[in-house]
Amino acid sequence: MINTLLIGILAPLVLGPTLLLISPKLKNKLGWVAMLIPLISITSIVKVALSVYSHHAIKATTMGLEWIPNLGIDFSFLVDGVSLFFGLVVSVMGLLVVLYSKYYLHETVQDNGRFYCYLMLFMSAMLGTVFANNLIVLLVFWEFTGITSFLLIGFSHEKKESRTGALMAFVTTGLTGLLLLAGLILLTILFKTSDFSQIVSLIGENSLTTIFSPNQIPYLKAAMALILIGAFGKSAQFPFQYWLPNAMAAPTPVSAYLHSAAMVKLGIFLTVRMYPIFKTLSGWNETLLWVGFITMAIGGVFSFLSNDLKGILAYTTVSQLGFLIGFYGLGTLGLEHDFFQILNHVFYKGSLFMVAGIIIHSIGTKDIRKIGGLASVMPLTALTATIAGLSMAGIPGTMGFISKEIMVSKVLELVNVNGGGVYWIFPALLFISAMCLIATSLRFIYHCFYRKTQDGSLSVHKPKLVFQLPPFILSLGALFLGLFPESGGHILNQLNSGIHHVSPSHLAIFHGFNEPLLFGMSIIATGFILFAVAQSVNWRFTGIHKVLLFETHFLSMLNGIKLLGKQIGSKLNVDKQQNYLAIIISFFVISFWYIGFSTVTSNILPIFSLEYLETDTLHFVHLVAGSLLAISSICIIAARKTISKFIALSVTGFTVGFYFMLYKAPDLALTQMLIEAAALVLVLILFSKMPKTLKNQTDPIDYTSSGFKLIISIGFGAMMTSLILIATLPSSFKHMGKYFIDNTLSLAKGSNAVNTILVDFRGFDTMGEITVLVVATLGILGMLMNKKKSTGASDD
Amino acid sequence: MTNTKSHILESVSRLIFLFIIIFSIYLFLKGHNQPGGGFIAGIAASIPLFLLAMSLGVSTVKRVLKVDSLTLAATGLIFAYGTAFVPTVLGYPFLFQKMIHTHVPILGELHIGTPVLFDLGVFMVVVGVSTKIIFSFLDVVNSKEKV
Amino acid sequence: MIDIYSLLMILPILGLLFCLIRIIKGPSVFDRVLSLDGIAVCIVSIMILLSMKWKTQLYLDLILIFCVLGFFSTVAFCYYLEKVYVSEKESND
Amino acid sequence: MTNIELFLTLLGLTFVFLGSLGLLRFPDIYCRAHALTKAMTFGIIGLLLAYATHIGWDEVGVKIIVIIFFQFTTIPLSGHLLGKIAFQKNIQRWKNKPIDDHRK
Repeated sequence: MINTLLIGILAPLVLGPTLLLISPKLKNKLGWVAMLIPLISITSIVKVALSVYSHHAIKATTMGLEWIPNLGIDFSFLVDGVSLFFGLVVSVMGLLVVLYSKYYLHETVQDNGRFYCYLMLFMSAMLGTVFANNLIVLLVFWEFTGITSFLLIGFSHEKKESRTGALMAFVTTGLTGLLLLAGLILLTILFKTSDFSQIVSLIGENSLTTIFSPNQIPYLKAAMALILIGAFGKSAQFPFQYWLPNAMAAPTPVSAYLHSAAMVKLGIFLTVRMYPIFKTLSGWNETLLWVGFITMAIGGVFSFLSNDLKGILAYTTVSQLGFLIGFYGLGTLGLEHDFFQILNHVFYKGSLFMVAGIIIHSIGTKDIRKIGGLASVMPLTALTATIAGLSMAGIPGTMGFISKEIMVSKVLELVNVNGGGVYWIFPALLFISAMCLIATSLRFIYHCFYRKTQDGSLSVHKPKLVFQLPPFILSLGALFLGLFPESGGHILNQLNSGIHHVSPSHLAIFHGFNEPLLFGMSIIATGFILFAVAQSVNWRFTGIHKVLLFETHFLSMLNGIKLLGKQIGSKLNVDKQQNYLAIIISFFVISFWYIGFSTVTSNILPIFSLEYLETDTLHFVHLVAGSLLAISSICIIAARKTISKFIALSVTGFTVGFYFMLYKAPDLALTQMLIEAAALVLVLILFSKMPKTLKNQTDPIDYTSSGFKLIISIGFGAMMTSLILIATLPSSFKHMGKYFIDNTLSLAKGSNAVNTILVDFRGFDTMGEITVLVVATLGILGMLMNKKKSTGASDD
Repeated sequence: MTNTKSHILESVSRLIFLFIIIFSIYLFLKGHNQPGGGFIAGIAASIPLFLLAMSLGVSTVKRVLKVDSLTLAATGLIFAYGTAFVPTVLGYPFLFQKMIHTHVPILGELHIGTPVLFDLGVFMVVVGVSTKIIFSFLDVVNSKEKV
Repeated sequence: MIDIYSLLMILPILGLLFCLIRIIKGPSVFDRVLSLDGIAVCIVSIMILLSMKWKTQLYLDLILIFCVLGFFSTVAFCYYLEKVYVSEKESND
Repeated sequence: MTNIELFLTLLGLTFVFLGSLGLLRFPDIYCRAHALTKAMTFGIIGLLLAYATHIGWDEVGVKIIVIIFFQFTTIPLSGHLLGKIAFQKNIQRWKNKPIDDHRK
């Protein structure tokens, strides 16, 4: 079964780029070919679902391949109600979006091959995240969605705001993704396994406090917090909700897919996934409740205030996501019909985005105040918009009403369970956001379609019928499930029966006269009144004040970091090359002595005892060589002319080569001597060209002042000597050489251990080294090439 | 400043060029058992090239070398990567060194192995790299008047 | 500890000493280059004595490379001096 | 330590020593060049021959011949090169006449 699932998940990943290759050939027919890929995924997911589905319940099965065995990470996937639901939503929506974008991106857009490729990559990333069982695999795909969403949002990269939108989305989701990684790793450490299903089976029914000792609970809380931040970042919850409206710069099919059905749902998916683990941990429900309901309120109010067509939809999405996260906050009262809520949002938000796309496609402007009277031009879209709009508003007869109904009853239940008090805030927030939602959806329907055209200048061309089909299908789904909820509810309950262990209550349009119905009706009434009031004042007050928008703070933070970088940079870079060398060496010296004294003093001391130096094998020639070395290195400093310095330098080279011979290391001596000669040649050639006096540029600190050089050189010398002495300490390190010398003959069949190491044991390093050598030469040639070109112009 | 060329230097460098190259190949071949090896032989081979370049000028050495030294380095890389990846194709682990003990008619018992190929790659890379760098610097130095 | 070879080593060591003195005193740069070659030869002679003492052939290649490199660095220095050297007399007039 | 070996090593070493002594004592660059390079070559060749007899000709003979060949060609050449360039850069030759006690 694993390979059908793998096909489903990885088919878009593999076939996506091929679309890129074949796009120039079949110009606008690429859409049809692109539609095949989501079909493959759908069929494979359905096949896997059927294989897993037995006697009315989805049996959670894991399947996987070996990936990194010694870290215990394997490429394993979990197929259960949650992943199947999300997988199907993602792939079906993918199919509809590809069909829709086939007409949206008419053939003038030459790089629609690129668009489809990114879309497919995104789809495979989503499927991978949704089905992932291993936490690390989950994160890998999670970040992959981040990257592909960056590519998709910034698709029309010539426009400035799409670039900033893409950047903002990427930075936010990326950073929160990092926190998520930290959380997941913490979880893996605590549970000593990175396999999700094992963790769940480990916990079983008992609460976390019983499994873990009290001092581990804070770590669990930290892991929970980090994972939640990751989820909130992805689903644009309260502190991070600024990136979603800015991501509207993406082409509309992308926002229809990413920002209604797929990417923003990842946060919710993660909450559902982590629910069995953290549900008994205190603080889980409260955070979800608070963050969810606050986001809902903010989203509702902001959507009421904004004018841009897609902006309105973006803020309604933010509020709806808050609604869903908040609903999970009520988890203690049993997870019922959560999939019903999510499906509701997918249907109406997807169709609304596509409707907006059609409007923009045919008129060209986004500002709602300029649009009007489109009903006559595109009646089908007008109908779709009304149904979807009403479902968003939650008017009876649509799916939205039922999900609101469930939410209201749950919130009221929560209130009297916890005995009022602070808990009254949640119904209040729900009331405000629902009211604003109703007003905005009515405005959206009325302004765009049924009022007379505002300014006649806009040329309206009639969209093709097939173009209006996908949103119509979605809104039909919303209407159908709204009128006959029980049929859909039955299937959905099987999906989530695996995890939630709660027998869901009966879904129906009408639950009889009770408090939730009254509350719902009052919301709808106030919504209509708000709409009428706003209509009378002709929506002049709209427009959100700059300080409320979080994105302004985000952008100013980014610029702040850039400025900081400039200042630090200007301090550090110096003009004279020697100073760079001085900085590097002084860094080594300082860091060595700091580390040396703080940690290693204990076993540094035997160096100075010197008793372990084998003095018996010392021959007086060693002393001669040592003194020669000392004298010639003093000559290097003492000599005035550079040429004499070189001569003294090569004398030291010869003596060091001699030293290696004294200690019976012919290979080393050979290498030392040859490198010495080659380096000498290079330096002499260069120096014969070097201008006599280097122009001394001004620098913040004059690194080459003799005092400074003195200190660094003494420090460096002392560092080197102590390093060597530490290395030759008999006790300090286990000698690795013994291993090589012992079996150089047996394994590598060569008695010269030095060479066998180079070529055989550590062949991989040598391969790396020679590649570095060649790359370095290319670098040098590069410098020389443009030096030759530039000397013609400026003879510096 | 008379740019007198020392004829003795030219003739001597021409003479010992061959001997040092032979010596470096000798160093290369015995590398596995006695001191030597690809890297050392590489530089030992590039020393006479430098000598020729300094005495007879870079153009003559380029003529002697016939092939551009960077391509030499590139072939060296191919050799090294070849010996690394070919075993994986044949089913052995990555970088697997095979020893062959054959009896060659003239030379008698021959113990040759894939490390020699790898070493040859290293040898070529080192020669190619050092000569390329030194020659390009020599070109820059000789081509322009004093800065 | 003193056997014939270590006794004989005194001579090249003295030679080394003289070359060192010449490097320090050496009026012109050429003397220094010359003494560099001298040092190389003295070191080679010590090496030969040592490998005689240890009775190994291991260091023969090293001796050869030392000679070649001694010569090579002298050639490199001459190449450099030919291009750059300005004797004090010319420089101060 | 057969005495032929001893004789050769002593010969070689004295020449190496004399070469460096010449380097120290001679007045100008040209004499020093001659002293050093010529004497040292002969010294090294003597030493190498002694080494060959010590280790045994059959084992090490060929290599020694090659090394001697190299020594023979390269070391005097460095002397020549230096002399030539010193002359080019017209380093002053040693002017004053040799000391002659009788003449005075």
